[in-house]
Amino acid sequence: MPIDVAAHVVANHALSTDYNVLSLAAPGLTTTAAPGQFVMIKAGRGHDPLLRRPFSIFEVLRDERGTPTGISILNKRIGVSTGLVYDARPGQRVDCLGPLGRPFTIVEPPNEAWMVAGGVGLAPFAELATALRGRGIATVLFYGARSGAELFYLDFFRGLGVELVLTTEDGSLGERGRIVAPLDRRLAAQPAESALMVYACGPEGMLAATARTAARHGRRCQVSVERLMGCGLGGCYSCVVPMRTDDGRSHHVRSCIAGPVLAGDQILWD
Amino acid sequence: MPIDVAAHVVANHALSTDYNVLSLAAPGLTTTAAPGQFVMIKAGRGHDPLLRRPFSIFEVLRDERGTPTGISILNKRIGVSTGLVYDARPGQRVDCLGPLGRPFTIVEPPNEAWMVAGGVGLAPFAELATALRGRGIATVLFYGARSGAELFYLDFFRGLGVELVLTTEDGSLGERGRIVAPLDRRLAAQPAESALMVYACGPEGMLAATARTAARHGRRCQVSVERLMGCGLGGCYSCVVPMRTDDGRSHHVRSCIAGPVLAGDQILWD
Amino acid sequence: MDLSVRIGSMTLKNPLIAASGCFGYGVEYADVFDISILGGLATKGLFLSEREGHPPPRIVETPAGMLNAIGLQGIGASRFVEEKLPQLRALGATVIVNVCGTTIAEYAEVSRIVSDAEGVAAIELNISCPNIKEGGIQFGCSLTGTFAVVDAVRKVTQLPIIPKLTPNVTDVASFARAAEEAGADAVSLVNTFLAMVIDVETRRPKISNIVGGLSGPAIRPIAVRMVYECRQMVKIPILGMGGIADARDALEFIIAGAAAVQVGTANFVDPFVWTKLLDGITDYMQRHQIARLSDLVGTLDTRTGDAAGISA
Amino acid sequence: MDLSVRIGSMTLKNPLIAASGCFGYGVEYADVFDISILGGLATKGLFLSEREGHPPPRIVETPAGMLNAIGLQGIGASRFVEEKLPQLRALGATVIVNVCGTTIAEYAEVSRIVSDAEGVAAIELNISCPNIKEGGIQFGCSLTGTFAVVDAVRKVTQLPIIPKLTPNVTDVASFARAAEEAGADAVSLVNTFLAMVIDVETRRPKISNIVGGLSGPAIRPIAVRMVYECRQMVKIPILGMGGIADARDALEFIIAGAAAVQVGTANFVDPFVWTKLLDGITDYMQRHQIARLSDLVGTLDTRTGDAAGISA
Ligand SMILES: Cc1cc2nc3c(=O)[nH]c(=O)nc-3n(C[C@H](O)[C@H](O)[C@H](O)COP(=O)(O)OP(=O)(O)OC[C@H]3O[C@@H](n4cnc5c(N)ncnc54)[C@H](O)[C@@H]3O)c2cc1C
Ligand SMILES: Cc1cc2nc3c(=O)[nH]c(=O)nc-3n(C[C@H](O)[C@H](O)[C@H](O)COP(=O)(O)OP(=O)(O)OC[C@H]3O[C@@H](n4cnc5c(N)ncnc54)[C@H](O)[C@@H]3O)c2cc1C
Ligand SMILES: Cc1cc2nc3c(=O)[nH]c(=O)nc-3n(C[C@H](O)[C@H](O)[C@H](O)COP(=O)(O)O)c2cc1C
Ligand SMILES: Cc1cc2nc3c(=O)[nH]c(=O)nc-3n(C[C@H](O)[C@H](O)[C@H](O)COP(=O)(O)O)c2cc1C
Ligand code: FES
Ligand code: FES
Repeated sequence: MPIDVAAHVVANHALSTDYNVLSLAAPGLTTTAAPGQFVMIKAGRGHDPLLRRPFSIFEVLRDERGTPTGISILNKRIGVSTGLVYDARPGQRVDCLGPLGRPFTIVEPPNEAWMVAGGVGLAPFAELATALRGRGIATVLFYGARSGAELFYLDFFRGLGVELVLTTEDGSLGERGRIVAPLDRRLAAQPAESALMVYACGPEGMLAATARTAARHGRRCQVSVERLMGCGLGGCYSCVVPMRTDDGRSHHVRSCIAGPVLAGDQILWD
Repeated sequence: MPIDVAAHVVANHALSTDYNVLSLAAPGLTTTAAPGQFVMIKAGRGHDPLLRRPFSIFEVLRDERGTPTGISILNKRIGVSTGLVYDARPGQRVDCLGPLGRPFTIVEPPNEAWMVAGGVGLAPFAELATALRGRGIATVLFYGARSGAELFYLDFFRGLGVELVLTTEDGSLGERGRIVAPLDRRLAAQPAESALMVYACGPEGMLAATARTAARHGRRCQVSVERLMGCGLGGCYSCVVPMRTDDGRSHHVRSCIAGPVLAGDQILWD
Repeated sequence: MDLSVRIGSMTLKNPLIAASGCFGYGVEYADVFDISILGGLATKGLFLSEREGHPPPRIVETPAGMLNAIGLQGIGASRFVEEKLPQLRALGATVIVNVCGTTIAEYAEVSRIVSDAEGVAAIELNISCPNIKEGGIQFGCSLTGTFAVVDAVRKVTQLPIIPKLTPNVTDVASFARAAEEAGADAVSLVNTFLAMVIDVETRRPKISNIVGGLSGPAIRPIAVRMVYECRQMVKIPILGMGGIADARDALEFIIAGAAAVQVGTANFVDPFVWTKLLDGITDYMQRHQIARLSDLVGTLDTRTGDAAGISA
Repeated sequence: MDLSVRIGSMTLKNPLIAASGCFGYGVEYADVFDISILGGLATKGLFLSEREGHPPPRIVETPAGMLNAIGLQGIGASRFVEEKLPQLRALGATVIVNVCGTTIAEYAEVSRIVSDAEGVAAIELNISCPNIKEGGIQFGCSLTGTFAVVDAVRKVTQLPIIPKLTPNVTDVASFARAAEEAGADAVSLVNTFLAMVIDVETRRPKISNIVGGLSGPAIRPIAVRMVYECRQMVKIPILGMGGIADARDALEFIIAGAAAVQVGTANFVDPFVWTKLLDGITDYMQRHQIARLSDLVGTLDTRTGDAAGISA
């Protein structure tokens, strides 16, 4: 049961010239939010920009008593609305519709959980890691970015006891190259009898590679896909992902209500 | 030679639930500004609202050395853009094009100057009064509003040595009724040989009444008209006012470049 | 206060209809708000068989609007009747089925199937989808084609028939007239404006179908003008739409001549827009002492002169 | 880098033209910026005699657009030639005269007068003004009328003739074709979309003329589509316009098939937009290693498939 909250900006922390974390006071919104769910945000007034934009719930904010007071989003500026989110001032109003979509399915011990993040794809993993570690699950974060300056919140994950495997395209931090390489090696080294779930979020290409790699090693993989979304509620059919049906046909699935978290091995990656 | 300045809000003083004074840092803009001129302002980003809106230059802001640093505008919230101006936050960017239009023609002693303002029509008179008093001209401000709570900057004008004649529609301050009534009486009482210029700014109806009254008493009257303006530079022909030509025909004059200050007795008031 | 709207044998409790393709099959919104508060809802366009629609990207945002080329992905008439209609009935929705066809025979067949089913209030004939070659636009852009489709469907159903007109024509009112002469109970307008957006960096269209349909506030002033033109031309009710985002917008269409209004794109921006629209219209009627909404329809005052002074 | 554009005998130093009715007579902007940096400027529409135009209000803002019904207020052809043209020559402007008429004879006569004058580079035939009954729209909405006007003007002038097309038709490309067959050197499109805005409190139109022409970013996606359609239909150059506000928008039109672009409403919002457009286009050509702007015209890549993945 999503609600629409006229949230107010409580803080805006710039992480880089492209990335920021926007904290929003949105009481009520987060009472049912689960890791992997998203919100539809309207940062500007007027009709330009017109549509809301989807953002993963990065952190659930809580007061000293632990009651949820709002959310934060990890934003990467790539255009109009992410630009507005980057420039948002404390006190400013940001309409926030959610929580929306199918969350990650959280495994139980003795499963291990491997999270694979590319760039801003880190967003859903802060809450997921918290949930996983809360269940005492051994958790690894494979996290790749363009450079070390764009690898964020590392101490947060370390603090949770999450093992970090980092890659950067320029080699400035961790291994040089793409994140799928160390994932592949580690999957190969993993004993077959161990139980394991792969979670992935990031650019389309990285998701495809991760899903294929996991499948090749016979591992289950949940991917959170990114599609242009007009409504976030199943109304417009803009967000479809081609998926394999049980009878082997291809079917356009609405990623806003069937996803954003989908089974990696059922997506027909082009 | 108008310029376009990406001005920043330095202060926003709310005067009432409808009125505010917005101070803008706009170096360069005001070097040539004269009383009665206006600026075209774009308060929002994006294409909605699309067009700029015209605002009189209320005050020329100066640093301690007296060099102009920007302007303030007296804003009355009646719609989208005046709403944005009312809600503007310090630091926010407001595009500011100007100075534009024909200013008031300032009389010389022994002329007296009578300024007639209705509501937000007060805006151009702060700078005009300063200029007039600087020349030692006896100046009266006839100022009408809905109620006493909407009569602003009275001390400012008193401080300049401007005589105030006030009216309110609810009688809460000054004489009850419209401002043209006391103007009419005072014009009737004024010795015929005295030299006098009437300046008026406010709602269309008040301007028409003032112009007619001044004419009936044989007094010159400069009115600052308010028209919907698309460009403020003579490009769109949206802002026209029907005026009498020398050969007695009616002609649509562009009030943004021929005005906003026009000769009251040449306008064809409908 | 009476907000009801009569369209042929169908009565809507209020003039607010969720526009086709912008509200899924309706059931998607059941856990967002109580959809029985709507005057009605138009389903996603339905052909005889299932369709997968166009590959993504299917939408792109434009200034105060959006472009879409979904390609009428849908489950087809029979599955709709079996899977969705019962739920919609249970939810208390007034269902208007948006009927598509690639041939006149298909329009008639789909119409027959939904007419036989229980719980369908009216048929909206989509002869105006700009996004697929066989989207009926060939009927929607020809007067004889429009007449022929309505005439054929008229023979197979007792339900109110509401052809949905395309704005991509020189004289939309003549199409409304053709529909009326063929026995339509009302007309819906406007569908989307054929448009395109180019990614200048890649020099490719922004949506896979190259061209798409423009909707949203951007088109509202054109749509209002078209409703006004049709109002002069036909007697049957007009379901007006195109960019309605708030009560003022809806009232514009009603004053221009729309008996009811549909809202599409605005439902994407704010799925809770419906109560705001309802409250705004009710408040307006109170302020202006209008007892029956029907008394407001087409009451635009076009006497010139007074319109002049802006201070008015 | 070569930004020049050839249109018949006229060469523009760059593709940026101030759109008719949005730049006064050009002289108004002389003390705002150096108007000789423009590729060209189209004057306010000119009839044989002076016109006072419609009473105010003449414009109203709409979402990402504006509605106007100025009513072609203007000083007439002869006064323009005497009073404005000499100044424009002195300012180094490339002048395109926007010619209006209530009869074919008037189009021809106005064209003759401006052709005889010194300093006119081309004639833009306004057969598409939606705002006045006698605004030539009766010619612009009929293929034979379009042909007849161009044909008549062709006989009285050596100047490039550029009919300006209305978007308020089903198939704009067929009008471009008719103009080409009649001997036009280029076509301009689009003029404004017939539209209306209602003040719901007074139930009156927001502008005195009841209906007006919609312009601005709101219409851009429709205009781009129309330019693209015309590009497939005619060989003569297309002057594209409709909602251009920045370099990206202008490039969209050029990639869709426009040899040059006109900018109207955006000049109201920002009279200094011209240098921004010029810089943006130059920067784009550098980044994409395009030496001649003409190499970019109509280079839209419509191969489908790849367009799919949004991450692309
Ligand atoms: C479920 C979900 C969760 C998301 N979570 C986050 C998040 O936590 N943080 C975050 O920063 N972003 C997130 N995104 C992506 C974010 O929604 C887009 O970056 C945003 O919509 C872009 O809007 P804009 O107005 O800034 O860009 P626009 O100005 O609309 O577009 C700029 C350019 O980017 C392209 N573009 C637009 N949207 C996308 C997209 N989704 N993927 C790829 N290219 C696109 C456009 O085609 C255009 O070329 C998420 C997306 C989804 C679907
Ligand atoms: C030369 C000049 C100087 C001005 N100086 C000031 C000033 O110093 N302070 C100030 O507060 N205002 C001033 N105005 C008026 C101001 O420009 C308008 O109030 C403003 O444009 C309204 O914009 P909006 O977006 O808030 O209203 P919109 O949302 O555009 O319109 C709201 C409603 O108000 C009506 N409206 C819009 N503009 C006007 C207008 N000019 N007159 C009457 N009704 C209108 C519209 O038709 C609509 O019904 C001035 C106008 C001019 C021409
Ligand atoms: C994503 C999307 C899908 C649409 N699908 C359909 C459809 O299947 N059938 C139809 O008749 N109209 C369809 N339309 C058109 C809308 O019903 C409506 O006519 C148009 O969007 C204008 O209204 P609006 O501006 O309120 O959205 C669709 C519009 C959008 C935006
Ligand atoms: C206020 C105004 C006046 C116009 N006057 C004319 C005119 O006299 N002749 C003409 O051919 N087009 C006229 N137009 C149309 C523009 O030249 C242009 O075709 C249209 O506005 C679309 O471009 P834009 O969106 O960049 O404004 C006018 C447009 C506006 C907004
Ligand atoms: S975003 Fe609208 S259906 Fe998924
Ligand atoms: S506002 Fe454009 S001509 Fe005056």
